[in-house]
Amino acid sequence: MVELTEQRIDIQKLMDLSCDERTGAAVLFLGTTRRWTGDEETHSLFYEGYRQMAVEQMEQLEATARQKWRIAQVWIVHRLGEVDVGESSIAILVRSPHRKAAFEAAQWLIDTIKEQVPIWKKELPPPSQVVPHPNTGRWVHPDPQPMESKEPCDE
Amino acid sequence: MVELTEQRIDIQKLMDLSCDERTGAAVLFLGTTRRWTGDEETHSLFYEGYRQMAVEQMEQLEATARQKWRIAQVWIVHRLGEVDVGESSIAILVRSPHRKAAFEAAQWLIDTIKEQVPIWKKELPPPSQVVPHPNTGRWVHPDPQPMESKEPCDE
Amino acid sequence: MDLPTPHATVELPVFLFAAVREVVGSDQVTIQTPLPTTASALRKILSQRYPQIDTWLAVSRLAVDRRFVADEDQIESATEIAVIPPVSGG
Amino acid sequence: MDLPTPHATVELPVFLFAAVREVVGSDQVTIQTPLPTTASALRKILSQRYPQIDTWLAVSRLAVDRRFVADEDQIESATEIAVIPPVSGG
Repeated sequence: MVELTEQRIDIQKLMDLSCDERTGAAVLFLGTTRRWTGDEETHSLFYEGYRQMAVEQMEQLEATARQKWRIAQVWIVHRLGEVDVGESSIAILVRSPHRKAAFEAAQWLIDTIKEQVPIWKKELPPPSQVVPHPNTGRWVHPDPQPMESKEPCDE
Repeated sequence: MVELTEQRIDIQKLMDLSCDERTGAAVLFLGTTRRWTGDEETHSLFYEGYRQMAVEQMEQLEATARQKWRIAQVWIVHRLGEVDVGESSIAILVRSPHRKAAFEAAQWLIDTIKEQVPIWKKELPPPSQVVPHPNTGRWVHPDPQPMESKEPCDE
Repeated sequence: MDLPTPHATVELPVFLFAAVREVVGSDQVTIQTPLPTTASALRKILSQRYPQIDTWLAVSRLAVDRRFVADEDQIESATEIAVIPPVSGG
Repeated sequence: MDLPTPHATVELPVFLFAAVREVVGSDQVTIQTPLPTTASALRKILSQRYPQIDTWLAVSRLAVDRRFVADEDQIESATEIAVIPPVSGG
């Protein structure tokens, strides 16, 4: 199950929807916007995606994970739009009969999503500093980095 | 943070309480009572603990995990008493600046808790089959197994 | 059937994202390209039309019909192209 | 001060859990032991008093004051003992 959403991710709902009487282990990964990275403050992030390709890529990654591990449920929810500090930009839930598969699959999924899925985040300046404008803020592009960039959030 | 509880584990509350503006990654592990293990049905489990030692052991494991990994928050909640099918017997939440540490610490914690913490589970028979009695049901003791035993739940 | 004949020239939409979108000032442009073609030939067309994204192109991947393509890949048919700068989701 | 003198005999509570508790029919028994002693000496006392738990003792660990002890460990002082059959929490 793959979803892009502009809404806050409801963890309890995700748990309830994915409930499965044959699984004994659940591993949930949440990537959350940090306020503080050392001394630098982040106010909010804005996520943009190539929506259809992002969904297709994540569905493909779910299919690959199901081939690699014995897992019963995979739920990947990624936020788009503005994500405030403290909110999760991504939730990955894997349920499996045995916990090792769930841990490995969840970690592989987030690692691979961060490399392969066409979604970009931008750090938005504090609201007081500037009048909002679509092109305001700084895009975060991990390696390779043709422009100065940093990684304000989860990893 | 270590807790033994007779109540259902409230995931959303656990998330809110552990919120931390310096962490970007959260890994939550849930061990859940399976109804079906192949064709065998489980109705509910009963957990008994050597309470004080269990808490001290888990606190010791949290301290060890904090030495081994750079992690900001560790929350371990274990149920005691009856746990129905579909409910979680344990929740382990690790928050860290970077996700690798959170994954590794959470997995190490559940692996080690399952070896080291004096808590025992027993499979309770279906309510229709027998009048409840404290000594009813079958204790689940993993290897070594002096009596016939099986592992009905998470791993 | 309206299949393109070999080396027919087609018009294709190119979707732009993030910093590339902002540099060009649009989330979609159109290029003309012969088909079949290669990913590196598409890069050249983009670079000639939009030299301001050269530094970005150098670090971006291309997607054809929502799949990443390598520079040497032969592209027989295409409905949409996208420039994928280094991603930062998750 | 009432510290036990070497080889003083003390009375200690032994906590029992899970199947061991059920076999003995009680969650706590009391044993008399000299101090200092060893974990394997404690096992022998338990085995003599409660031969019905022999098969369990063979696969159980002992805890002294809520810490696991190995058979060869010297035990200088103790307030509570516990028999820890194979655990199944988590």
